[in-house]
Amino acid sequence: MDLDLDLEYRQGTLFVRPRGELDLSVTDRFRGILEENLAKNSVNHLVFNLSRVSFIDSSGLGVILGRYKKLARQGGRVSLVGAQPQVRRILVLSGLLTVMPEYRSEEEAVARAG
Amino acid sequence: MDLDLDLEYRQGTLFVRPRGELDLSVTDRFRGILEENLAKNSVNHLVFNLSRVSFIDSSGLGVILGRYKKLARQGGRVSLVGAQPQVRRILVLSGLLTVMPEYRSEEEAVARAG
Amino acid sequence: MDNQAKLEFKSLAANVAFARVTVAAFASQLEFTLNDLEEIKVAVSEAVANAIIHGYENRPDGIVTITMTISNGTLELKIGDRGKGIANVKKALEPSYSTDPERMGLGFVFMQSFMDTLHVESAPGKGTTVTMSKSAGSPGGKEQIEH
Amino acid sequence: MDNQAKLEFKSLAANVAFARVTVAAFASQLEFTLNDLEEIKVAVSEAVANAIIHGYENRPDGIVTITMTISNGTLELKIGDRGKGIANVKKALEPSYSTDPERMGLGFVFMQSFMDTLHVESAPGKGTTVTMSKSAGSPGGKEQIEH
Ligand SMILES: Nc1ncnc2c1ncn2[C@@H]1O[C@H](COP(=O)(O)OP(=O)(O)O)[C@@H](O)[C@H]1O
Ligand SMILES: Nc1ncnc2c1ncn2[C@@H]1O[C@H](COP(=O)(O)OP(=O)(O)O)[C@@H](O)[C@H]1O
Repeated sequence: MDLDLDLEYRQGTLFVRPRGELDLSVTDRFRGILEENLAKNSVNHLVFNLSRVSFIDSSGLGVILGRYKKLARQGGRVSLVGAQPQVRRILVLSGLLTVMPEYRSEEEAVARAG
Repeated sequence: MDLDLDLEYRQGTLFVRPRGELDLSVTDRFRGILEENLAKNSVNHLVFNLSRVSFIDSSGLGVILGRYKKLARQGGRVSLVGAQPQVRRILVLSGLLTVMPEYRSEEEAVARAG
Repeated sequence: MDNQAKLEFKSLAANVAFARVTVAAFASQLEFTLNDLEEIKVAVSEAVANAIIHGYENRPDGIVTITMTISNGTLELKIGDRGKGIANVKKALEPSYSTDPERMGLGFVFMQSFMDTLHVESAPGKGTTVTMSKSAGSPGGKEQIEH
Repeated sequence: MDNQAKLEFKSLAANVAFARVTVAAFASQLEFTLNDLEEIKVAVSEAVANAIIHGYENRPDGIVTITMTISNGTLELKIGDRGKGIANVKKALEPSYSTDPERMGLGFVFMQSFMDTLHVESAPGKGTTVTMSKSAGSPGGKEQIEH
Protein backbone atom coordinates (compact mmCIF):
# COMPACT_ATOMS: atom_id res chain seq x y z
CA MET A 1 0.00 0.00 0.00
CA ASP A 2 1.09 3.53 -0.63
CA LEU A 3 1.25 6.05 2.13
CA ASP A 4 -0.52 9.30 1.40
CA LEU A 5 1.17 11.88 3.59
CA ASP A 6 1.30 15.66 3.66
CA LEU A 7 4.08 17.35 5.68
CA GLU A 8 4.63 20.99 6.60
CA TYR A 9 7.39 22.55 8.68
CA ARG A 10 6.78 25.98 10.24
CA GLN A 11 8.82 27.61 12.99
CA GLY A 12 9.83 24.55 14.95
CA THR A 13 6.55 22.71 14.35
CA LEU A 14 6.24 19.76 11.98
CA PHE A 15 2.66 19.14 10.83
CA VAL A 16 2.03 15.57 9.70
CA ARG A 17 -1.20 14.88 7.80
CA PRO A 18 -1.54 11.23 6.84
CA ARG A 19 -4.48 10.07 4.79
CA GLY A 20 -6.20 6.69 4.60
CA GLU A 21 -5.39 3.62 6.66
CA LEU A 22 -2.45 3.43 9.07
CA ASP A 23 -1.67 -0.26 9.40
CA LEU A 24 1.32 -2.59 8.96
CA SER A 25 1.47 -1.93 5.22
CA VAL A 26 2.57 1.68 5.75
CA THR A 27 4.46 1.64 9.08
CA ASP A 28 7.96 1.33 7.63
CA ARG A 29 7.49 4.20 5.20
CA PHE A 30 5.60 6.30 7.76
CA ARG A 31 8.41 5.87 10.30
CA GLY A 32 11.09 6.44 7.67
CA ILE A 33 9.61 9.70 6.38
CA LEU A 34 9.14 11.03 9.91
CA GLU A 35 12.69 10.15 10.94
CA GLU A 36 14.05 11.84 7.85
CA ASN A 37 12.10 15.03 8.52
CA LEU A 38 12.92 15.07 12.21
CA ALA A 39 16.59 14.74 11.25
CA LYS A 40 16.65 17.59 8.76
CA ASN A 41 14.53 20.13 10.67
CA SER A 42 14.82 21.37 14.19
CA VAL A 43 11.48 20.20 15.55
CA ASN A 44 10.21 20.93 19.04
CA HIS A 45 6.54 20.25 18.30
CA LEU A 46 5.15 17.42 16.18
CA VAL A 47 1.46 17.71 15.28
CA PHE A 48 -0.32 14.64 13.90
CA ASN A 49 -3.48 15.74 12.10
CA LEU A 50 -5.51 12.51 11.98
CA SER A 51 -8.67 13.97 10.44
CA ARG A 52 -8.19 12.03 7.21
CA VAL A 53 -7.19 8.75 8.82
CA SER A 54 -10.04 6.25 8.43
CA PHE A 55 -8.37 3.32 10.17
CA ILE A 56 -5.56 2.80 12.65
CA ASP A 57 -4.34 -0.26 14.52
CA SER A 58 -1.49 -0.89 16.95
CA SER A 59 1.06 -0.91 14.09
CA GLY A 60 0.06 2.64 13.15
CA LEU A 61 -0.08 3.80 16.78
CA GLY A 62 3.38 2.37 17.35
CA VAL A 63 4.88 4.85 14.87
CA ILE A 64 3.26 7.77 16.67
CA LEU A 65 4.32 6.51 20.11
CA GLY A 66 7.87 5.88 18.89
CA ARG A 67 8.19 9.49 17.68
CA TYR A 68 6.69 10.72 20.96
CA LYS A 69 9.32 8.85 22.99
CA LYS A 70 12.09 10.31 20.88
CA LEU A 71 10.86 13.90 21.07
CA ALA A 72 10.03 13.66 24.76
CA ARG A 73 13.65 12.70 25.46
CA GLN A 74 14.77 15.90 23.68
CA GLY A 75 12.22 18.07 25.48
CA GLY A 76 9.87 18.30 22.47
CA ARG A 77 6.15 17.69 22.38
CA VAL A 78 3.67 15.74 20.28
CA SER A 79 0.02 16.74 19.75
CA LEU A 80 -2.89 14.90 18.14
CA VAL A 81 -5.55 16.70 16.13
CA GLY A 82 -8.93 15.84 14.61
CA ALA A 83 -9.21 12.07 15.12
CA GLN A 84 -12.47 10.59 13.81
CA PRO A 85 -14.58 8.64 16.34
CA GLN A 86 -13.40 5.13 15.39
CA VAL A 87 -9.76 6.25 15.40
CA ARG A 88 -10.24 8.17 18.63
CA ARG A 89 -11.52 5.04 20.42
CA ILE A 90 -8.26 3.30 19.56
CA LEU A 91 -6.27 6.28 20.84
CA VAL A 92 -8.21 6.16 24.11
CA LEU A 93 -7.93 2.41 24.55
CA SER A 94 -4.19 2.45 23.83
CA GLY A 95 -3.56 5.05 26.52
CA LEU A 96 -1.93 7.37 23.98
CA LEU A 97 -4.24 10.22 25.01
CA THR A 98 -2.93 10.01 28.56
CA VAL A 99 0.55 11.01 27.37
CA MET A 100 -0.23 13.28 24.42
CA PRO A 101 -2.62 16.25 24.33
CA GLU A 102 -5.44 16.29 21.82
CA TYR A 103 -6.76 19.42 20.08
CA ARG A 104 -9.62 20.21 17.76
CA SER A 105 -7.48 22.01 15.19
CA GLU A 106 -3.87 22.57 14.19
CA GLU A 107 -4.28 26.24 15.17
CA GLU A 108 -5.36 25.27 18.67
CA ALA A 109 -2.44 22.84 18.96
CA VAL A 110 0.01 25.60 18.03
CA ALA A 111 -1.64 28.28 20.18
CA ARG A 112 -1.67 26.10 23.26
CA ALA A 113 1.88 24.81 22.81
CA GLY A 114 3.54 25.96 26.02
CA MET B 1 -29.70 -10.63 2.28
CA ASP B 2 -32.73 -8.51 2.85
CA LEU B 3 -34.42 -6.68 0.06
CA ASP B 4 -35.13 -3.03 0.76
CA LEU B 5 -38.05 -2.12 -1.47
CA ASP B 6 -40.54 0.71 -1.57
CA LEU B 7 -43.76 0.25 -3.61
CA GLU B 8 -46.47 2.72 -4.56
CA TYR B 9 -49.56 2.17 -6.67
CA ARG B 10 -51.25 5.19 -8.27
CA GLN B 11 -53.84 5.14 -11.03
CA GLY B 12 -52.68 2.11 -12.97
CA THR B 13 -49.00 2.78 -12.34
CA LEU B 14 -46.89 0.70 -9.94
CA PHE B 15 -43.75 2.49 -8.78
CA VAL B 16 -41.01 0.15 -7.61
CA ARG B 17 -38.10 1.67 -5.70
CA PRO B 18 -35.51 -0.94 -4.71
CA ARG B 19 -32.52 0.05 -2.65
CA GLY B 20 -29.08 -1.50 -2.42
CA GLU B 21 -27.74 -4.39 -4.45
CA LEU B 22 -29.88 -6.41 -6.86
CA ASP B 23 -28.16 -9.77 -7.15
CA LEU B 24 -29.00 -13.46 -6.67
CA SER B 25 -29.56 -13.01 -2.93
CA VAL B 26 -32.69 -10.92 -3.52
CA THR B 27 -34.11 -12.16 -6.84
CA ASP B 28 -36.63 -14.61 -5.38
CA ARG B 29 -38.08 -12.07 -2.98
CA PHE B 30 -37.94 -9.29 -5.56
CA ARG B 31 -39.81 -11.41 -8.11
CA GLY B 32 -42.30 -12.64 -5.48
CA ILE B 33 -43.21 -9.17 -4.23
CA LEU B 34 -43.65 -7.86 -7.77
CA GLU B 35 -45.83 -10.80 -8.80
CA GLU B 36 -47.97 -10.33 -5.71
CA ASN B 37 -48.47 -6.63 -6.41
CA LEU B 38 -49.11 -7.14 -10.11
CA ALA B 39 -51.76 -9.70 -9.16
CA LYS B 40 -53.61 -7.52 -6.70
CA ASN B 41 -53.56 -4.25 -8.62
CA SER B 42 -54.55 -3.49 -12.19
CA VAL B 43 -51.19 -2.30 -13.50
CA ASN B 44 -50.66 -0.96 -17.01
CA HIS B 45 -47.41 0.85 -16.25
CA LEU B 46 -44.56 -0.46 -14.11
CA VAL B 47 -41.88 2.11 -13.20
CA PHE B 48 -38.57 0.87 -11.80
CA ASN B 49 -36.84 3.72 -10.00
CA LEU B 50 -33.22 2.53 -9.87
CA SER B 51 -31.72 5.66 -8.35
CA ARG B 52 -30.88 3.88 -5.10
CA VAL B 53 -29.56 0.70 -6.67
CA SER B 54 -25.79 0.58 -6.25
CA PHE B 55 -25.21 -2.77 -7.97
CA ILE B 56 -27.05 -4.97 -10.44
CA ASP B 57 -26.06 -8.13 -12.27
CA SER B 58 -27.87 -10.44 -14.69
CA SER B 59 -29.84 -12.05 -11.82
CA GLY B 60 -31.33 -8.66 -10.94
CA LEU B 61 -31.91 -7.70 -14.56
CA GLY B 62 -33.69 -11.00 -15.11
CA VAL B 63 -36.41 -10.01 -12.66
CA ILE B 64 -36.99 -6.73 -14.50
CA LEU B 65 -36.99 -8.40 -17.91
CA GLY B 66 -39.37 -11.14 -16.69
CA ARG B 67 -41.90 -8.53 -15.53
CA TYR B 68 -41.48 -6.66 -18.81
CA LYS B 69 -42.33 -9.78 -20.83
CA LYS B 70 -45.41 -10.39 -18.74
CA LEU B 71 -46.73 -6.83 -18.96
CA ALA B 72 -45.91 -6.51 -22.66
CA ARG B 73 -48.11 -9.55 -23.34
CA GLN B 74 -50.99 -7.76 -21.60
CA GLY B 75 -50.39 -4.50 -23.42
CA GLY B 76 -48.74 -2.82 -20.39
CA ARG B 77 -45.45 -0.94 -20.32
CA VAL B 78 -42.32 -0.86 -18.19
CA SER B 79 -40.12 2.23 -17.67
CA LEU B 80 -36.73 2.68 -16.06
CA VAL B 81 -35.82 5.75 -14.05
CA GLY B 82 -32.68 7.23 -12.54
CA ALA B 83 -30.07 4.48 -13.01
CA GLN B 84 -26.64 5.41 -11.69
CA PRO B 85 -23.75 5.22 -14.19
CA GLN B 86 -22.45 1.77 -13.19
CA VAL B 87 -25.97 0.32 -13.22
CA ARG B 88 -26.78 2.09 -16.47
CA ARG B 89 -23.81 0.45 -18.21
CA ILE B 90 -25.23 -2.95 -17.34
CA LEU B 91 -28.65 -1.92 -18.66
CA VAL B 92 -27.04 -0.81 -21.93
CA LEU B 93 -24.90 -3.89 -22.32
CA SER B 94 -27.84 -6.22 -21.60
CA GLY B 95 -29.93 -4.64 -24.34
CA LEU B 96 -32.68 -3.83 -21.82
CA LEU B 97 -32.67 -0.17 -22.88
CA THR B 98 -33.53 -1.18 -26.43
CA VAL B 99 -36.87 -2.60 -25.25
CA MET B 100 -37.71 -0.31 -22.31
CA PRO B 101 -37.75 3.49 -22.26
CA GLU B 102 -35.61 5.32 -19.75
CA TYR B 103 -36.56 8.58 -18.03
CA ARG B 104 -34.86 11.01 -15.71
CA SER B 105 -37.66 11.07 -13.17
CA GLU B 106 -40.83 9.25 -12.19
CA GLU B 107 -42.83 12.34 -13.21
CA GLU B 108 -41.36 12.24 -16.68
CA ALA B 109 -42.07 8.51 -16.95
CA VAL B 110 -45.72 9.10 -16.05
CA ALA B 111 -46.12 12.20 -18.23
CA ARG B 112 -44.68 10.48 -21.29
CA ALA B 113 -46.63 7.25 -20.79
CA GLY B 114 -48.62 7.06 -24.03
CA MET C 1 4.31 -7.07 -5.66
CA ASP C 2 2.89 -10.43 -6.79
CA ASN C 3 0.25 -11.78 -4.51
CA GLN C 4 -2.11 -14.69 -4.15
CA ALA C 5 -5.15 -15.53 -2.07
CA LYS C 6 -7.73 -18.25 -2.02
CA LEU C 7 -11.32 -18.00 -0.83
CA GLU C 8 -13.68 -20.89 -0.19
CA PHE C 9 -17.33 -20.52 0.82
CA LYS C 10 -20.67 -22.29 0.90
CA SER C 11 -23.01 -22.13 -2.07
CA LEU C 12 -25.36 -19.61 -0.48
CA ALA C 13 -26.83 -16.69 -2.39
CA ALA C 14 -25.74 -14.35 0.43
CA ASN C 15 -22.14 -15.17 -0.48
CA VAL C 16 -22.37 -13.64 -3.96
CA ALA C 17 -21.97 -10.15 -2.44
CA PHE C 18 -19.28 -11.42 -0.05
CA ALA C 19 -17.31 -12.89 -2.96
CA ARG C 20 -17.39 -9.75 -5.10
CA VAL C 21 -16.40 -7.46 -2.21
CA THR C 22 -13.50 -9.79 -1.34
CA VAL C 23 -12.23 -9.95 -4.91
CA ALA C 24 -12.56 -6.16 -5.30
CA ALA C 25 -10.56 -5.65 -2.07
CA PHE C 26 -7.83 -7.92 -3.41
CA ALA C 27 -7.93 -6.30 -6.87
CA SER C 28 -7.56 -2.84 -5.35
CA GLN C 29 -3.90 -3.71 -4.71
CA LEU C 30 -3.46 -3.04 -8.44
CA GLU C 31 -4.10 0.38 -10.01
CA PHE C 32 -7.58 -0.42 -11.24
CA THR C 33 -10.01 2.44 -11.76
CA LEU C 34 -13.28 2.45 -9.80
CA ASN C 35 -14.97 1.54 -13.04
CA ASP C 36 -12.64 -1.45 -13.50
CA LEU C 37 -13.48 -2.59 -9.97
CA GLU C 38 -17.23 -2.33 -10.70
CA GLU C 39 -16.70 -4.46 -13.80
CA ILE C 40 -14.73 -7.05 -11.86
CA LYS C 41 -17.54 -7.18 -9.29
CA VAL C 42 -20.13 -7.92 -11.96
CA ALA C 43 -17.97 -10.64 -13.52
CA VAL C 44 -17.45 -12.28 -10.11
CA SER C 45 -21.17 -12.08 -9.28
CA GLU C 46 -22.04 -13.81 -12.53
CA ALA C 47 -19.54 -16.64 -12.10
CA VAL C 48 -20.44 -17.23 -8.44
CA ALA C 49 -24.19 -17.06 -9.12
CA ASN C 50 -23.70 -19.64 -11.89
CA ALA C 51 -21.82 -21.97 -9.54
CA ILE C 52 -24.66 -21.74 -7.02
CA ILE C 53 -27.69 -21.94 -9.33
CA HIS C 54 -26.42 -24.10 -12.17
CA GLY C 55 -23.46 -25.95 -10.64
CA TYR C 56 -25.04 -26.85 -7.30
CA GLU C 57 -28.68 -26.34 -8.39
CA ASN C 58 -29.28 -24.15 -5.33
CA ARG C 59 -28.13 -26.75 -2.78
CA PRO C 60 -26.53 -24.77 0.08
CA ASP C 61 -23.85 -27.35 0.94
CA GLY C 62 -21.62 -26.98 -2.12
CA ILE C 63 -18.24 -25.29 -1.92
CA VAL C 64 -17.29 -22.48 -4.29
CA THR C 65 -13.58 -21.69 -4.61
CA ILE C 66 -11.96 -18.49 -5.83
CA THR C 67 -8.23 -18.32 -6.45
CA MET C 68 -7.03 -14.75 -6.96
CA THR C 69 -3.57 -14.03 -8.34
CA ILE C 70 -1.83 -10.76 -9.01
CA SER C 71 1.13 -11.08 -11.31
CA ASN C 72 2.74 -8.47 -13.59
CA GLY C 73 -0.08 -6.00 -13.13
CA THR C 74 -2.72 -8.54 -14.08
CA LEU C 75 -5.47 -9.99 -11.91
CA GLU C 76 -6.32 -13.61 -12.61
CA LEU C 77 -9.40 -15.23 -11.09
CA LYS C 78 -10.28 -18.92 -11.06
CA ILE C 79 -13.83 -19.51 -9.86
CA GLY C 80 -14.65 -23.16 -9.43
CA ASP C 81 -17.39 -25.50 -8.29
CA ARG C 82 -17.58 -29.27 -8.00
CA GLY C 83 -21.17 -29.33 -9.21
CA LYS C 84 -23.11 -30.54 -12.21
CA GLY C 85 -20.79 -29.35 -14.95
CA ILE C 86 -21.63 -28.15 -18.45
CA ALA C 87 -22.17 -30.66 -21.25
CA ASN C 88 -21.73 -28.18 -24.11
CA VAL C 89 -19.51 -25.25 -23.15
CA LYS C 90 -19.62 -23.72 -26.63
CA LYS C 91 -23.40 -23.55 -26.51
CA ALA C 92 -23.37 -22.22 -22.90
CA LEU C 93 -21.17 -19.31 -23.98
CA GLU C 94 -23.66 -18.14 -26.62
CA PRO C 95 -25.40 -14.87 -25.72
CA SER C 96 -28.98 -15.38 -24.49
CA TYR C 97 -28.48 -19.13 -24.06
CA SER C 98 -29.75 -20.33 -20.71
CA THR C 99 -31.02 -23.66 -19.43
CA ASP C 100 -33.22 -21.73 -16.98
CA PRO C 101 -36.28 -19.95 -18.47
CA GLU C 102 -36.22 -17.35 -15.67
CA ARG C 103 -32.65 -16.30 -16.53
CA MET C 104 -31.27 -14.13 -19.29
CA GLY C 105 -28.29 -16.09 -20.55
CA LEU C 106 -26.10 -13.01 -20.09
CA GLY C 107 -23.74 -14.23 -17.38
CA PHE C 108 -20.94 -15.29 -19.71
CA VAL C 109 -21.57 -12.23 -21.89
CA PHE C 110 -20.92 -9.96 -18.91
CA MET C 111 -17.82 -11.93 -17.82
CA GLN C 112 -16.49 -11.66 -21.35
CA SER C 113 -17.30 -7.96 -21.71
CA PHE C 114 -15.87 -6.90 -18.39
CA MET C 115 -12.69 -8.97 -18.23
CA ASP C 116 -9.85 -9.16 -20.75
CA THR C 117 -9.89 -12.95 -21.05
CA LEU C 118 -12.35 -15.72 -20.22
CA HIS C 119 -11.77 -19.43 -20.30
CA VAL C 120 -14.27 -22.10 -19.22
CA GLU C 121 -13.35 -25.64 -18.30
CA SER C 122 -16.08 -28.08 -17.37
CA ALA C 123 -16.79 -31.76 -17.08
CA PRO C 124 -20.35 -33.06 -16.58
CA GLY C 125 -20.71 -34.48 -13.09
CA LYS C 126 -17.34 -33.08 -12.00
CA GLY C 127 -17.74 -29.33 -12.00
CA THR C 128 -16.81 -26.11 -13.70
CA THR C 129 -13.90 -23.69 -13.46
CA VAL C 130 -14.06 -20.25 -15.00
CA THR C 131 -10.71 -18.50 -15.45
CA MET C 132 -10.79 -14.76 -16.12
CA SER C 133 -8.12 -12.10 -16.18
CA LYS C 134 -7.91 -8.34 -16.38
CA SER C 135 -4.90 -6.06 -16.57
CA ALA C 136 -4.81 -2.85 -14.60
CA GLY C 137 -4.58 -0.08 -17.14
CA SER C 138 -5.96 -2.10 -20.00
CA PRO C 139 -8.71 -0.54 -22.13
CA GLY C 140 -12.19 -2.04 -21.43
CA GLY C 141 -12.18 -5.82 -21.69
CA LYS C 142 -12.68 -7.64 -24.94
CA GLU C 143 -13.67 -10.71 -26.84
CA GLN C 144 -11.09 -13.44 -26.35
CA ILE C 145 -13.26 -16.44 -25.51
CA GLU C 146 -11.70 -19.87 -25.50
CA HIS C 147 -12.95 -23.16 -24.24
CA MET D 1 -28.57 -18.71 8.03
CA ASP D 2 -25.36 -20.36 9.20
CA ASN D 3 -22.44 -19.76 6.94
CA GLN D 4 -18.76 -20.54 6.60
CA ALA D 5 -15.87 -19.29 4.53
CA LYS D 6 -12.14 -19.77 4.49
CA LEU D 7 -9.51 -17.32 3.29
CA GLU D 8 -5.84 -18.10 2.66
CA PHE D 9 -3.27 -15.51 1.63
CA LYS D 10 0.44 -14.78 1.52
CA SER D 11 2.14 -13.16 4.50
CA LEU D 12 2.41 -9.74 2.86
CA ALA D 13 1.69 -6.51 4.74
CA ALA D 14 -0.65 -5.42 1.91
CA ASN D 15 -2.92 -8.33 2.85
CA VAL D 16 -3.71 -6.95 6.31
CA ALA D 17 -6.22 -4.52 4.76
CA PHE D 18 -7.49 -7.21 2.39
CA ALA D 19 -8.11 -9.56 5.32
CA ARG D 20 -10.02 -7.07 7.42
CA VAL D 21 -12.24 -5.95 4.52
CA THR D 22 -13.01 -9.58 3.69
CA VAL D 23 -13.91 -10.48 7.26
CA ALA D 24 -16.04 -7.33 7.61
CA ALA D 25 -17.91 -8.21 4.40
CA PHE D 26 -18.60 -11.69 5.76
CA ALA D 27 -19.55 -10.34 9.21
CA SER D 28 -22.03 -7.91 7.65
CA GLN D 29 -24.32 -10.90 7.04
CA LEU D 30 -25.08 -10.59 10.76
CA GLU D 31 -26.76 -7.53 12.28
CA PHE D 32 -23.55 -5.95 13.53
CA THR D 33 -23.47 -2.19 13.99
CA LEU D 34 -20.95 -0.14 12.01
CA ASN D 35 -19.06 0.25 15.26
CA ASP D 36 -18.96 -3.54 15.76
CA LEU D 37 -17.60 -3.93 12.23
CA GLU D 38 -14.87 -1.35 12.95
CA GLU D 39 -13.92 -3.30 16.07
CA ILE D 40 -13.81 -6.58 14.17
CA LYS D 41 -11.56 -4.93 11.59
CA VAL D 42 -9.08 -3.84 14.26
CA ALA D 43 -9.03 -7.30 15.85
CA VAL D 44 -8.40 -8.93 12.46
CA SER D 45 -5.63 -6.44 11.62
CA GLU D 46 -3.88 -7.20 14.89
CA ALA D 47 -4.03 -10.98 14.48
CA VAL D 48 -2.96 -10.91 10.83
CA ALA D 49 -0.16 -8.39 11.49
CA ASN D 50 1.09 -10.68 14.28
CA ALA D 51 1.09 -13.70 11.96
CA ILE D 52 3.15 -11.75 9.41
CA ILE D 53 5.62 -9.97 11.71
CA HIS D 54 6.02 -12.41 14.56
CA GLY D 55 4.89 -15.74 13.10
CA TYR D 56 6.69 -15.48 9.76
CA GLU D 57 9.18 -12.78 10.84
CA ASN D 58 8.26 -10.73 7.74
CA ARG D 59 9.03 -13.52 5.25
CA PRO D 60 6.55 -13.01 2.38
CA ASP D 61 6.11 -16.70 1.54
CA GLY D 62 4.14 -17.79 4.59
CA ILE D 63 0.43 -18.61 4.40
CA VAL D 64 -2.07 -17.00 6.75
CA THR D 65 -5.44 -18.72 7.07
CA ILE D 66 -8.72 -17.25 8.29
CA THR D 67 -11.72 -19.47 8.92
CA MET D 68 -14.93 -17.47 9.38
CA THR D 69 -18.06 -19.07 10.77
CA ILE D 70 -21.49 -17.63 11.41
CA SER D 71 -23.59 -19.72 13.74
CA ASN D 72 -26.49 -18.68 16.00
CA GLY D 73 -25.85 -14.99 15.50
CA THR D 74 -22.19 -15.29 16.47
CA LEU D 75 -19.14 -14.70 14.30
CA GLU D 76 -16.20 -16.97 15.02
CA LEU D 77 -12.78 -16.29 13.51
CA LYS D 78 -9.77 -18.59 13.51
CA ILE D 79 -6.64 -16.82 12.30
CA GLY D 80 -3.70 -19.15 11.89
CA ASP D 81 -0.10 -19.25 10.77
CA ARG D 82 2.43 -22.05 10.51
CA GLY D 83 5.25 -19.82 11.70
CA LYS D 84 7.50 -19.48 14.69
CA GLY D 85 4.96 -19.98 17.44
CA ILE D 86 4.85 -18.49 20.93
CA ALA D 87 6.86 -20.07 23.76
CA ASN D 88 4.92 -18.38 26.58
CA VAL D 89 1.35 -17.53 25.60
CA LYS D 90 0.47 -16.24 29.06
CA LYS D 91 3.31 -13.72 28.92
CA ALA D 92 2.44 -12.76 25.31
CA LEU D 93 -1.11 -11.88 26.36
CA GLU D 94 0.07 -9.36 28.97
CA PRO D 95 -0.63 -5.73 28.04
CA SER D 96 2.48 -3.90 26.79
CA TYR D 97 4.44 -7.13 26.40
CA SER D 98 6.21 -7.28 23.05
CA THR D 99 9.29 -9.08 21.78
CA ASP D 100 9.78 -6.22 19.30
CA PRO D 101 11.04 -2.91 20.76
CA GLU D 102 9.36 -0.95 17.93
CA ARG D 103 5.93 -2.36 18.80
CA MET D 104 3.47 -1.52 21.57
CA GLY D 105 2.38 -4.92 22.85
CA LEU D 106 -1.25 -3.93 22.39
CA GLY D 107 -2.30 -6.41 19.70
CA PHE D 108 -3.80 -8.97 22.06
CA VAL D 109 -5.26 -6.17 24.22
CA PHE D 110 -7.18 -4.85 21.22
CA MET D 111 -8.35 -8.33 20.16
CA GLN D 112 -9.57 -8.95 23.68
CA SER D 113 -11.28 -5.56 24.01
CA PHE D 114 -13.05 -5.67 20.67
CA MET D 115 -14.20 -9.29 20.57
CA ASP D 116 -16.30 -11.22 23.10
CA THR D 117 -13.88 -14.13 23.46
CA LEU D 118 -10.21 -14.71 22.62
CA HIS D 119 -8.32 -17.97 22.74
CA VAL D 120 -4.69 -18.46 21.68
CA GLU D 121 -3.16 -21.80 20.80
CA SER D 122 0.48 -21.95 19.88
CA ALA D 123 3.37 -24.38 19.63
CA PRO D 124 6.95 -23.15 19.13
CA GLY D 125 8.13 -24.06 15.63
CA LYS D 126 4.64 -25.11 14.55
CA GLY D 127 2.60 -21.95 14.51
CA THR D 128 -0.17 -20.03 16.18
CA THR D 129 -3.96 -19.98 15.92
CA VAL D 130 -6.01 -17.19 17.44
CA THR D 131 -9.72 -17.95 17.88
CA MET D 132 -12.02 -15.01 18.52
CA SER D 133 -15.77 -14.63 18.56
CA LYS D 134 -18.30 -11.83 18.73
CA SER D 135 -22.08 -11.96 18.92
CA ALA D 136 -24.18 -9.56 16.92
CA GLY D 137 -26.12 -7.50 19.42
CA SER D 138 -23.74 -8.16 22.31
CA PRO D 139 -22.62 -5.19 24.39
CA GLY D 140 -18.99 -4.16 23.69
CA GLY D 141 -16.56 -7.05 23.98
CA LYS D 142 -15.03 -8.16 27.26
CA GLU D 143 -12.37 -9.88 29.17
CA GLN D 144 -12.61 -13.62 28.77
CA ILE D 145 -9.06 -14.60 27.94
CA GLU D 146 -8.07 -18.23 27.98
CA HIS D 147 -4.99 -19.96 26.71
N1 LIG E 1 -20.99 -23.28 -12.98
C1 LIG E 1 -21.88 -23.82 -13.84
N2 LIG E 1 -22.28 -25.12 -13.68
C2 LIG E 1 -23.16 -25.69 -14.51
N3 LIG E 1 -23.70 -25.04 -15.59
C3 LIG E 1 -23.33 -23.76 -15.81
C4 LIG E 1 -22.41 -23.10 -14.96
N4 LIG E 1 -22.24 -21.85 -15.44
C5 LIG E 1 -23.02 -21.75 -16.53
N5 LIG E 1 -23.68 -22.89 -16.77
C6 LIG E 1 -24.60 -23.16 -17.91
O1 LIG E 1 -24.38 -22.19 -18.92
C7 LIG E 1 -25.59 -21.50 -19.22
C8 LIG E 1 -25.30 -20.06 -19.59
O2 LIG E 1 -24.75 -19.36 -18.50
P1 LIG E 1 -24.92 -17.79 -18.40
O3 LIG E 1 -24.44 -17.16 -19.67
O4 LIG E 1 -24.27 -17.34 -17.16
O5 LIG E 1 -26.48 -17.53 -18.33
P2 LIG E 1 -27.56 -17.79 -17.16
O6 LIG E 1 -26.87 -17.91 -15.84
O7 LIG E 1 -28.44 -16.59 -17.24
O8 LIG E 1 -28.29 -19.03 -17.52
C9 LIG E 1 -26.45 -21.65 -17.97
O9 LIG E 1 -27.83 -21.52 -18.25
C10 LIG E 1 -26.06 -23.05 -17.51
O10 LIG E 1 -26.78 -24.05 -18.21
N1 LIG F 1 1.25 -15.19 15.44
C1 LIG F 1 2.29 -15.06 16.30
N2 LIG F 1 3.41 -15.81 16.13
C2 LIG F 1 4.46 -15.69 16.98
N3 LIG F 1 4.46 -14.83 18.04
C3 LIG F 1 3.39 -14.07 18.24
C4 LIG F 1 2.25 -14.14 17.40
N4 LIG F 1 1.32 -13.26 17.88
C5 LIG F 1 1.86 -12.68 18.95
N5 LIG F 1 3.11 -13.16 19.21
C6 LIG F 1 4.00 -12.77 20.34
O1 LIG F 1 3.20 -12.14 21.32
C7 LIG F 1 3.71 -10.83 21.61
C8 LIG F 1 2.60 -9.90 22.00
O2 LIG F 1 1.73 -9.71 20.89
P1 LIG F 1 0.86 -8.39 20.77
O3 LIG F 1 0.08 -8.20 22.03
O4 LIG F 1 0.06 -8.47 19.52
O5 LIG F 1 1.90 -7.20 20.68
P2 LIG F 1 2.91 -6.72 19.52
O6 LIG F 1 2.45 -7.26 18.21
O7 LIG F 1 2.84 -5.24 19.59
O8 LIG F 1 4.27 -7.24 19.89
C9 LIG F 1 4.47 -10.44 20.36
O9 LIG F 1 5.46 -9.46 20.62
C10 LIG F 1 5.07 -11.78 19.92
O10 LIG F 1 6.24 -12.09 20.63
